[in-house]
Parts: sequence; structure tokens; C-alpha cells
Amino acid sequence: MTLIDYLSAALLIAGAIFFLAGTLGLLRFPDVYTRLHALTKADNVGLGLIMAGLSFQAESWAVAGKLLLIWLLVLLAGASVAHLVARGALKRGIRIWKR
Amino acid sequence: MQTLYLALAVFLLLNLGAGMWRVLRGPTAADRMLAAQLFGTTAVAVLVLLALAMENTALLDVALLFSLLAAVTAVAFVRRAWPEQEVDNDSD
Amino acid sequence: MSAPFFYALVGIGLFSLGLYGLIVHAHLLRKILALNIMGSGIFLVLVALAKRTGEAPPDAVPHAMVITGVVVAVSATALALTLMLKLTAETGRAELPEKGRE
Amino acid sequence: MEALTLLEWGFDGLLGLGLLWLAWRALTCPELFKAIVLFIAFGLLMALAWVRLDAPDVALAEAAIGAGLTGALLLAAFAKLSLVTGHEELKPARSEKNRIRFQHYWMPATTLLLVTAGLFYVILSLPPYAAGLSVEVASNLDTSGVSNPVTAVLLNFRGYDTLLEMVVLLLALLGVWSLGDTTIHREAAPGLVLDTLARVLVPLLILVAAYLLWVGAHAPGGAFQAGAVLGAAGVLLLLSSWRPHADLIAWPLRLMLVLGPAIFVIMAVLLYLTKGQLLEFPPAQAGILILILEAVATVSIGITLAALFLGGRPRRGKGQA
Amino acid sequence: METVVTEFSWGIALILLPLAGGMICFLWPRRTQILGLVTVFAVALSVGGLAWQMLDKGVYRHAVGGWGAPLGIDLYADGLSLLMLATTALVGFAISVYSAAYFKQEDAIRFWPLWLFLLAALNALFLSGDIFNVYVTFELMGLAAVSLVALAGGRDALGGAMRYLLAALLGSLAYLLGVALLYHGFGTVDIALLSERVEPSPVVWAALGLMGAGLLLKTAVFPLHFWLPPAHASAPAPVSALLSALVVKASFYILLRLWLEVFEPLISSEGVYTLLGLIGAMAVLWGSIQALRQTRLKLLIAYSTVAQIGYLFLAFPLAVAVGSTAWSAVAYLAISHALAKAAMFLAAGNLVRFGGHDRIADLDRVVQRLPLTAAAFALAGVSIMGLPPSGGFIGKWLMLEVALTQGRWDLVVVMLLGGLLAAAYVFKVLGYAFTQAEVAHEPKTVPASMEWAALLLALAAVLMGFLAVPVLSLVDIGDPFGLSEVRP
Repeated sequence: MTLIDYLSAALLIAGAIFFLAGTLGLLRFPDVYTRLHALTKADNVGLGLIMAGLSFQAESWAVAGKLLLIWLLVLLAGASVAHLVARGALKRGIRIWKR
Repeated sequence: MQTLYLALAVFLLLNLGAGMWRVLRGPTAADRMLAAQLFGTTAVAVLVLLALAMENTALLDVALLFSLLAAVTAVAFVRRAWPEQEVDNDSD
Repeated sequence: MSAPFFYALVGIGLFSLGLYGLIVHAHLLRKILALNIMGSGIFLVLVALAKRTGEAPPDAVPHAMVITGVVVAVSATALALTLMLKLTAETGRAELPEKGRE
Repeated sequence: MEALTLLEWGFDGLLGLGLLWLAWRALTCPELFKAIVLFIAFGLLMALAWVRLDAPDVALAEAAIGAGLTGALLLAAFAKLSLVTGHEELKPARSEKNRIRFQHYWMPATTLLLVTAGLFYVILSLPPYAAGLSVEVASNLDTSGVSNPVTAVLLNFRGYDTLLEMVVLLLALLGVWSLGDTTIHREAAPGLVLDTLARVLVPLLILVAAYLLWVGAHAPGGAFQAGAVLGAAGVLLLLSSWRPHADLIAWPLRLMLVLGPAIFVIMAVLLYLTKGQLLEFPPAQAGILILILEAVATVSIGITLAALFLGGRPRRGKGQA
Repeated sequence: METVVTEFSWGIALILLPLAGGMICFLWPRRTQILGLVTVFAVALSVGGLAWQMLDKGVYRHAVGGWGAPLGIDLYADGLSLLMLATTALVGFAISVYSAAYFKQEDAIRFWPLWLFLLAALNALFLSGDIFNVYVTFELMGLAAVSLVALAGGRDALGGAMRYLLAALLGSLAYLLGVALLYHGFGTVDIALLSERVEPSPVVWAALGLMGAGLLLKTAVFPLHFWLPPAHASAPAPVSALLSALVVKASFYILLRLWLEVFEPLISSEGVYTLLGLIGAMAVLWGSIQALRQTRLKLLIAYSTVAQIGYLFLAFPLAVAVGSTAWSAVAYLAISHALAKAAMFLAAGNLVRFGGHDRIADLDRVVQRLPLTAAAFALAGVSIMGLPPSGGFIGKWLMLEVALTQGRWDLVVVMLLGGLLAAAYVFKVLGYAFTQAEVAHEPKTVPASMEWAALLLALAAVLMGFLAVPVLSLVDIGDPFGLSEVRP
């Protein structure tokens, strides 16, 4: 394995850990808003790290570009959906968790 | 490298199984839908890993479709299927 | 046992699960879900066994059949869902009306 | 390589069991909404299974149609159902009548178990190696006009199936329309975020559809996948309160719906008259003819799917601008 | 450019004409009725063209796409297909004339495209030589038929349509799994190639079970008939006629085709034959008794369909020894029933139009007031009962003859009982038709074309009794029943 390989391996593993964190948050956090917060971590950072790790291995710029495009799409959709869900939840009077 | 890709794919699949718990548990429809969102993102990650593991870049197109269509489904939920009064049948 | 056979067995399992769901559920939306799951099971059998080509690329004919099947399935699902809604508006329940009519 | 095989098995095993488990839960969990979400997740896993089985074309179709559009259709139907039945659907089925009791169904369950066991035996009795028609497909691929074997089968070798399939799609819409009308009216304003999302995603979806259509000739993709993506764009527009102009929902819409099957029929007749067999493509022009066929079909499929989502023949409503 | 087409291929016209007609009707709703009638007439002429060609040249075969099986899809027609196509054209044309008067405005706009697509699906199915293609035509047929049932609107029709849709989809899926197994077992979905390649194996047995179950469900054979009466009784009258006369026959045709070409040569055990004969006998008795018990005319006719389908299955045990006669009887019964049952449903539609209801006990002197319709019902009844000189008589007589020569007294008894019960339910209706009802009602006028369409179909059913020789020789084109080859 080359240095690049080690670098992308590290990024990939870090990304996977963020996914794990996102899932744990989804499972453990007390209300829909905090869970939303956890979820977007997986979306944004986890997938971003994985994409970064993979793009070092991509054989062409086209592939790397496509990886970036997919990540941006997930970001955009994730952010918008998170906003819509949070607003909808507030409108429907779902209580915000307080300690 | 391939081994790592596959190992991570397996790991993410397991992760996905854990996320299933939230779909089943709820309590609100929004929680279930959020879990499904995480499903979509995880599936995208699994797909890009498989694309490089199986050396088939056409699979990236599948991932692209996933990310696009997941957004459409989520919007369908927010705009249509999300009931105005939520049955908040638990408080954990 | 190799991967094609494993997935084909999963397909049979899905077919049977769907059939069971179709029989036991009264709610029409569940019945529609059950039919879709049965269909997915069959598609899985078709595509999985098409991979029995060794190192060569898989047989493309079942793939095309499944794409046809997927489109047919979504068409039937759309019609079934609309029919279900009309029936529910008429009877108030998303279930098949009892046999004893009149 | 040992670790690799083990991991592949781990992945396949998890995926297969996950599919079975999701199907089981979708069919048995008491709440309907949960069942729909589980079914959408099931569709996602199906697409992963297609990928593992070297069927990227099917994976694309499943991602767009199976998981995407079917999910949106189910969610919309669920919403309308809740309106009709007064949110009855939201509550878990607690009453005795609605609960599925295994002891009432032990007979069909046992029969099904036996049938399943029998079918398992049948599957395992099949030879481990079979080429199917892959040899014939490969040797005729040169004269089919495309180099993606799945597109070759769909549009050329078994193009007649596809012709009828286009009619099935149109027919489903005719059936939906014959069940009643929906008035075209504006719903609540989409809000800034959804509006922006739609403004970004819709052009992107159209681009992706064009891309899938184009690559379909030599790589995974094609008219149905592209059409489904276009349909998703239509669904997104409908969800963000966009409504077709009143003048468009009469014959222009009908024309677009018919165009897909019609182009197949016209092509079939023309090719019959020039070549002597129905849908017999001349090898030299096959590529361009198939592309024309697919391009028109894509647009028509997209509009049909979006119209199916609308659920009912659109009629002018009072809110119409 | 030289003309490649030396001889017109009528088969493809049978598929493309109604498809194009349906699309044009959809595009141009204002002219839908005349467009529809012209299309159906053109289809009928094309069947004539195909028959003419086949009398001259034998079986029809068309390799779609020019590839030929196994890579491509073959259209194939022998005498049996031709007979079904001709029946479809004849019944379809009469029903179209009837429908032109029956459906008005908005309903007509909905009816015609659906019916033309149904016609295309039926023709495509009878012409198909490929089991996967048959699956697609099944779906086409099912979606069209369900939408047509739902046209009537209201609780009964929507419920009937929903039940029908679920049954049709389930049947198709079982069939499709069978197709999947056969393809992966033998590498083809072409019926002719399959019949060469199949050999006894678990795959064939499973495919027979799955496809058989699916097709039996679609054909509504007892005890899988539960969906038929609600759907057929609640649909608009011309739709009921189409469904009972043609649509259930389509799945039976595929069953028969697969049985003869693929499965029968492999099956040595008596069990399957006995089972099919048994469900046939049960269907005849159960359907007839249920028909007799009904108080609604359309339900009575629908249950009569369940019974008459049973007759078709009585041929399976009889065909073990003398195949050709039993199968000829089946073909004859199928088409006579198509004609007679269509006539009956159309007559019932006239009675509903006339009196506003279909309660048998409240039929008010309809014999005097709607003589043509009453005559149509009675003549159709003659064929259903199997009395001479009708087409139904020929079919049942041929079958009785085979049963007698084989000493199958059990089947003889079933057939005779079925005939007696049929007589009972037909006369039950006719009895009330003569008398004055307790509650008089305001009669509405019934268009003449609706009365004549019913009567002509009924006359055709009776006339079939005189056409046995030419019809049976037509069926022998391409030797669908394996007359010439001696089976072990």
C-alpha cells in the first residue's frame, strides 16, 4: 500500500465512524430535533469523508467529479429535508426535549 | 484496498440494521422518516464503496439516483403523508 | 452453494412472505405491499439465476424482463392504490366489502 | 483472498437476511405508516442486491421506480387514506379484529412453508452453470445498434414486449383517470426552502434523465430509468405546488401520454413495411432509430408517471391561474 | 426500394390496429364512438384475412424483430388460436355495436380506449408464442378489464374490481414465477422450443404447479372462482359480456396451450388428470347450484359462467386416451359459451335498462314487452343447457360420447346433472319473464341495436350447431391437439 492508500483508508474509516455516530445519535438522542442533528452529521461529514477517501483512489477526474456531485446532492437534499422536517415538527407541536 | 471497501460496506450495512430500530420505535412519523433518510445516505455510501470494490463505475449512477430520489421521497412525506396532528403516543 | 443460488432462495422466501401477507391481511394497502414484495421476490429469482455464467457477464435477457416487470408493477400499483382510495371513499374502510351483499 | 470471500459472504448474507426481515416487518408491523417506510427501505436494499448481482440496469430502475416513485405513490395514497378514514390509519391496529393471530392462519402458513421448501429444492436442483441466452445476445449485439446488452434485449431483441409494456403504462393511467377527476388547485405555498430545493433538483433530474438516456446505448441506463427520473422531477414539481397551465391539461397532455406507445407502433409499422418483420431494425440505422424511440419514450414515460402520481384526470379548479 | 412485404401479415394488424385505435380514441374523445366501431370492424376483417391466409398456407408465424426464437419473440397461430381470434372478433363486434348505444358521452369516452386496449391484449395473447410475452399481455388484459369493471362506479363495482385486480395480479405473479423457473431450467421462453427441450425434472413440476395455479385462478375455476361473480355481476352489461365470454377464456387458452405443448407429454401419473377433472366436476355442480339460488339476474349468469368453465376441465381426464375428440369438444364448448354468455349478459343489460333493476322475481312481462331480448335470453339458454341444435349441444355431445366410450359414468352423470341444473336456472328466469310482477314499474325504452346485438349473438350460438364440420376442420390447422402424432 502506498501513502495515498493509507490516507484514503484513514479517511474512509473516519467516515464510517461518523456514520456510526450518526446512527447512535439517532438511537440515543431524546427527541426528533436532536436526532435530526445527529443524522445530518452522518450525511455531511461521514459521507464527505468517504467520498474524499474514495476520490484519491478514483481512476479518472470524471469519477472523482461524480463522487463530489453525489456528495453535494446529498448535502443539499439532507439540509433541505432537515429544515422541512424541523419546521413541520414545530408546526405540529412536537415538544422540544428539555433536560 | 478492496478488502477495506468491502469491510466498510459490511460495517455500514450493520449500521443500517441498527438504524432500523428507530424506524420500528418511532415514536413520531418524522422519526421513522429520518431513519429512512439515514438509510438512503448509508446506501449511497455502500454503493460508492461497492462501485470501487467491484470496479464498476456505472454503480456511481445508481448512487446518484439514490441521492436524488431520496430527496423526492422525503419531500413527498413532508408535503403529503405527514399528518397534521401527530399521534404522540409516547414520551421517552 | 454460491451467491446466485443464495439470492434466488431469498427471492423464493420473499415470494412466500408476500403471499402470506396477501392472505392474512384485510387492509388493502397491506395487500398491495404484499403483492409488490412477491413481485420483488420473483425478480430476484430471475436476476440471481442469470448470474450462473461463471466468469462471463450475466445473461441480459432476465435483466430486461425484470425491467419490464418493474414498470408493470408500478403501473399496477398506481391503479390499485387509486382503486383502493375510491373504494374507501365509498365504504369508509380500506378493505374488501364482505361477500354477503344486498 | 480468503478474507475477501468471507466479506463478500458477510455482505450478501446480511443483505439477504435484511431483505427478508424488512419484508416480514413491513407485512406484520401494526402501524401502516411504519409498514410503508419499511417497504421503502426494502426497495433500497433491493437496489443493493441488484448491484451485487451484476445487474446495474435493474438497480437503476429499482432505485428510480421501485424505491423512489413507488414510495412517493404509497406515501401520497396513505395521506389521502388518512383523510378519508379520519386518521384511523395512524393508530396501531389494537382491536382484536385487526390483529393477525397466527393460530387462525396456521393452515395457510404451514402450506406455504411446504411450498417454500419445495421451491427451495427446485432452485437447488438447477445446474450451477447455465449460459441462458447470453451467448445469443453477445453474438447478435453487433447488429443490434447498441452495445449495452440489456438495452439491446429491451429495445431490439424483445422490443415487442417493450411496446406492450408502454401500453400497460398508458393503460394504468387510463384506468386511474376513468376512476375520477382531480381538480387542479394550488395547495399551501411551498415555502422558500422547498421552492429552492425544487428549483435546483428539477433541472438536475432532467439532466440526469438525459444522461441516462444517452449512456443507455453502451452502459447501464436507458429509456425506462430515464423516464422514471423525469417522472420523479414531475412528482417534485407537483409536490412543490407547481401545476400545469390549464390549457396544457387537455389535448397537449393526452398527446404526450400517447406519444410513447405511439412512437413504438409507428416505428413497428414503418420497419415492417421496409424490412418485412415487425420492429425489425436495419443494423446500420438501428442505433439512431433506437435512440429516437427511447428519447420519445422517455418523455412520455416521465409524464405518465407524474400523471399517475396526481391520481385522477386533472380538471380545471377554482384556484387555477 | 423494393417492396419486402410480398404478402400482408394479418396477425400484426390484429394487434396494432386496436392499439392504434385505442390511442386515437383517447386523443380524440369527441369521435371516440365511430373510431371505436371502425377499429373493431377492421379487426374483424383482419381476422378474415388471417383465416384466408391460413386456410391456404397453414400455420401463421411471424418473428418479431426478425430474430426468431429463442432470442426474439415469435407470433404463432394455429387453428385453435384462429378459432379464439375469430370468436373474439365476432363477440367483440356485437358487443361494440351494443356499447355504442349503451355508453353515452362521458362513459363512452372512458369505455372505448379501454375496450380497444383489451381487444389488443386478447389478440396479442392468442397470437403469442412466448410465455413471457404472455405475461405482459396478461397484465395488459387485467388492467384493462379491471378498469372496465370499475366504470360502473359505486360500492359493488369498485369492490368487485378491487377483488378482481388482486386476484388477477396474484395469478400473474404465480405464472411469472413459473416462467422464471422454466427459463432458467431450459434457457428459453418460446413455447415451441420449450416443448422440444423440456424433460421430467423438479423445475417442470414446480412450473406446472405455479403456472397452473395462476391460470386456474385467472380462469376462475372452482374453488378459485371467488372473485368472478362480484366482478362480472357488478360491471356494466357489455363489460360483463366481454369478461365472461372472452377474458376468462384467454387464460384457459394459455393453460390448454401449455398443457398440450409443454406439460402433457411429461406427465405419466393419473393424479393431475384426476385432479383437474375433479375440480371441473365440482365447478359444474357448485356453479349451477349457486346460479339457481341467486335472486339477481346478473349474479345468476355470472355463476353460470363458473359452472360452464367447469365443463372445459372435464376434458382433461377424458383426453388421456382420445385426445383429439375431447379437445375439439373443449374448443367447441369454449366458443359456444362465449357467444351464448355474451348474449345472455347483453340481454340482462337490456332488462336492467328496461326495468331499472335485475331482480329476477320482479321481471315484469318482459316477454311481451321486450320480445327480442327475451328470445335472445332463451336461445342463449338453449346453448348453455346443451340442447340441440345449438353449439353447446355439439360440444357437450362430443364430450359425452368420449365419456361413454371410456366408461366414465361419473363424468356422464356430472354432465347430465349440470345440464338439468342449467335448464332449471334458465327456466327460472323465463318463468318470471312471462308473468306480471307485483311491483309494476315505469319501463324505459331500449335501443333497437342493443336488442339486436343480443339476439344475433344468441342466434350465432345456436347456429354453431350446424357448423360443426367446417369449424372443427378449421381448428385442425397446425394440428394443435397432436392428432397425427401418436403419444406413448
